[in-house]
Amino acid sequence: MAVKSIAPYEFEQKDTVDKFPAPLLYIGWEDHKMFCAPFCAPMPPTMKFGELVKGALPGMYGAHPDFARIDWAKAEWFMSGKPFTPDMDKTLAEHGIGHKSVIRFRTPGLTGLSGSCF
Amino acid sequence: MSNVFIAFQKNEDSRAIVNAIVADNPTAIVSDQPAMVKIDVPGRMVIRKSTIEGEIGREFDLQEMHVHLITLSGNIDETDDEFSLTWNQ
Amino acid sequence: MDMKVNKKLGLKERYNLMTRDLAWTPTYQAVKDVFPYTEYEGIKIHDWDKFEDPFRMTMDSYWKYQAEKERKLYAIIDAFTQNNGHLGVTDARYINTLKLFLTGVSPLEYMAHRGFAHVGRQYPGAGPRVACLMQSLDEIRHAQTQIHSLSNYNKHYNGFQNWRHQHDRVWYLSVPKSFFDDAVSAGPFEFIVAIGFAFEYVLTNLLFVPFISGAAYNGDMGAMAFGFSAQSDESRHMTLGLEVIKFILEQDPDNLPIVQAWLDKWFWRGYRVLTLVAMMMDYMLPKRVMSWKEAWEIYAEQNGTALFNDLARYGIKVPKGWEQACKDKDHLSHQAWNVFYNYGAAAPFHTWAPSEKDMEWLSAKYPDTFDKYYRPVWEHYAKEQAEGRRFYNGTLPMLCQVCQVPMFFTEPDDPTKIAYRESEYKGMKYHCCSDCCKHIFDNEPEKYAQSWLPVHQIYQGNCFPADVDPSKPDFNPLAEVLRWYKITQGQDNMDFADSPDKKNFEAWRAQATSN
Amino acid sequence: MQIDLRTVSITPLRQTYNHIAERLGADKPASRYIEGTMDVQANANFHYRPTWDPQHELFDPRRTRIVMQDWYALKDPRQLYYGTYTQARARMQETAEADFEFVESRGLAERFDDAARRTALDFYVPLRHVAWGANMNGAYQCAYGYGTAITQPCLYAGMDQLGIAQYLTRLGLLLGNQGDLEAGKHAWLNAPAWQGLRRLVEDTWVLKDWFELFVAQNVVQDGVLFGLAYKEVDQAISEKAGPTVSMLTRFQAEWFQDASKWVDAVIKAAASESADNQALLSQWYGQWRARVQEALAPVAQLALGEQGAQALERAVAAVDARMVKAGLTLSA
Repeated sequence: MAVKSIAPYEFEQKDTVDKFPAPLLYIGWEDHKMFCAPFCAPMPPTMKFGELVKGALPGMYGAHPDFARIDWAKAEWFMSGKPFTPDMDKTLAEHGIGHKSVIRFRTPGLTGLSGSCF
Repeated sequence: MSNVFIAFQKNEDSRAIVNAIVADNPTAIVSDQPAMVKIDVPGRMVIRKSTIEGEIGREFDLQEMHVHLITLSGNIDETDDEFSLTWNQ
Repeated sequence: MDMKVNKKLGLKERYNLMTRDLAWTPTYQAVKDVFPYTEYEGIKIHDWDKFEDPFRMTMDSYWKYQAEKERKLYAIIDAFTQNNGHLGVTDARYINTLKLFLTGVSPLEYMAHRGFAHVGRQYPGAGPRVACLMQSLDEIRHAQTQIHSLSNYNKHYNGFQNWRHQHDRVWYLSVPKSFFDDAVSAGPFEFIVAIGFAFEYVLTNLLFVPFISGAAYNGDMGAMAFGFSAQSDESRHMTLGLEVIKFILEQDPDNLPIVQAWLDKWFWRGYRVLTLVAMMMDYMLPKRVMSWKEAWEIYAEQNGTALFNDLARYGIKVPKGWEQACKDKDHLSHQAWNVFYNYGAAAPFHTWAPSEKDMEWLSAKYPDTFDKYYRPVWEHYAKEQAEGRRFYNGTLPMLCQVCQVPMFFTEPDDPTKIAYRESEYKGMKYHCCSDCCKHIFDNEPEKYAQSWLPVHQIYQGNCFPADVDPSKPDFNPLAEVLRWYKITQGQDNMDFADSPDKKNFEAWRAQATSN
Repeated sequence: MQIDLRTVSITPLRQTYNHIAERLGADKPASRYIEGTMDVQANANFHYRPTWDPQHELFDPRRTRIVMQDWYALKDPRQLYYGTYTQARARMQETAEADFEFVESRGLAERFDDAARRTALDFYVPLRHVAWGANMNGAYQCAYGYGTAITQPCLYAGMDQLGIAQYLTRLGLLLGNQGDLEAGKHAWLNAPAWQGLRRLVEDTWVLKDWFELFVAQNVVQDGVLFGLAYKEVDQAISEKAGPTVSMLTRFQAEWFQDASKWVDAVIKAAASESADNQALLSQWYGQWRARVQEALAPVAQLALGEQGAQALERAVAAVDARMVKAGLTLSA
């Protein structure tokens, strides 16, 4: 189906990558809804995955008591819902992470405040 | 059978309207809520001009109800003498 | 001449002469040039005269009754203002619901006014035209009575003063704004199914009745007056919505699938907007009339079921998202309030964690879910706050491309798992919060690819004041966004506990009880 | 505990909404008209283009060739917002109701002079369709215009026209019967005298530029027609047969006074904005003035016979004078 309109109805997409300082990355921590929704942030494609984990995530998620307890070696990662194993030394681009990609991570054994997934 | 309902702001006129509805609809269920009163009737509700006039002691145009109405539910039919709400099922 | 034959025209006959008999089919101009917007949606109308007028009100009665309502309403507003009625509300937390109302809802009333003027010009049928124009007139009434009623609150509390500016810019206000923009930018038939039926008939009871009843319960006669007075017009609007949908369905069997698709879409779009109402009812009212769940059961489940049973004779089915919405009723308000608690620094109203007493009520109203899923986070926040670490989320959230709500909604059968849905359009990924929003996106990607998503706009650099230089080392993007929102840090936002509103309210109330 | 809230004396934090204070140049209390009108329309960050007009935004100043720095300069001198609007009209309708009631209860309609009755029915009854056309146009201006200051009174005027159509219908039913409404509609659709006017009304229905439509409808057509119908024709009938028709059309006569105040203010503000606006408005005025005059000539004659032409001249001259005063230039 398509929009029904009286005249041609084609506009530029509002959020093409060229309009941002860097491609947008969405990122969510499973079972930790204290952070009410996944985050959205521009991340350079040249950023190493390890830099994302060590550099960016603490600022985003550090307020949660579980965060300090994460064993990153056990973390499970998903891209668009499918499991993948990141290489901390490779860049986001090398992982195929591009504009508006969504990644999630699960930290087994950590299920939020009193196990409530918050 | 599903209920039709109507709700009014609580005031002197609507007191009379509610009394009239209860008189004309024996199965009416009246529920009082803060500042409003809601009346549910299974299937069909009828509001009669003549009954309201009896309650209120003066001529009453059914369109005056608009001043006090809060909400309603059901298919409407309106004549000079009667206003009804119905579900067809 | 026999004058007596005229005397007893019935209501319907008289009304016909006063409305549709005034119209004629143009011959000097082509009908399609006079009414150019009626065909492109694919709706087939064969006989506009088959439309049943809902309420047969002529302009003279309209002026008479509406003026009476206005006189009463403004008398109450004046009295409320003169008596410092705002100090009589239960607690200053309550006033935050009014801020949400003025910034989120009143601008929609105005959009409804313009939208109904548009369709009230465009329908070739005289009956619906007149009814739509009357509704257009009512809707500007609602916008204005709300602006006027809340004007006195604006004089004494923060968060009302920039409602116009904020409605078009602030992140969560894009939820109601995009909802109405979506409806008005659709064709005239979709508009009336969206607003007249799906929103007015199926959903507005949930907005107005419990909320306004709640206002009364919390001692706010001003809001009660405008709310109930608006609602008295609403019954006319709801009836118009119902009559229009029956009319469209009766005109041609080909209309059914189109209308059903719109119902699926607009039930869901409206339901998503009501997220704000859910949290208002359960978390923002100091005294509550009923829970969101109870209101949902009365006004959506019972009444909606009656309505859809009635429409079943046309082949109409309960909207697609209905079942999920019913499942969500135990979770929606808790999850939503957490969003605002998270981002309380970026909203022009105050947020707070529920008190122990509030939680007792929530636990009693939501016995299956509150203690299990939601109490821990509120207790955690309270503890953090007591230790001087009130939690504020500093990173911007991912938004749904369609409803524009931060992606907090969980899977229908698992309240612990956030739902993610992904689509691709013209080589770009698009994300939605639910099957229904994804479905809406996939049907009309050209439309939703245009969405002005607040978070993306911030990252594009479109949400800073003109005097800002982002290349300067001391550039603080979030502070600049707040400036652009015209939110005064520490005054309009942040936790209620530390707000000037709370302090002022207490001081003013103290003045009333001692010298 | 009884709290007497009236005893509390509070210094307000602010006097009005910020966008209003900016317009007033100071934080001071604002009228309900101002708070309920200024900047009420959204003007930024529309999410989707309308499917019915993809070339424009939902609200878009480019739907007219008139250009304003600030569309809220087009204020309504009557300061009508919904509350004052409905209360003003309620007062007028109360008078009208009393007049209709008086005419009916005293049997004035039955005793009315038959020739005058015929003229009144033949002339006023088809005008209910003209008012219907004006109602369509009021809705158009409100829907596609820019800024609440102008779109709001456009809808009010459109709804007033619906009310006027309904009063004319009642006039027809009171002086005549349902058959006279049918005959009036038949004349409207077929009689040569009405076709110029009907063509004019239908032509205004396809105008795209809402401000040009304002000139065509509210300035010229209303201006000339109401002058003709509720001054000239009314006076002529009164002279012959007494004030019965004047009573039944009092609403229209009062409304015309009221609406003209607003229309003149709008034209004055738009024309004084720029030479381009002034030229365009003058040009539109000239064009529509010619069309309206031509369309109304046979109608004026129908009501007034030989006197019709002069009466029409006077009605046109009155609008000319208003427009000159509002700053327009009349074409030769």
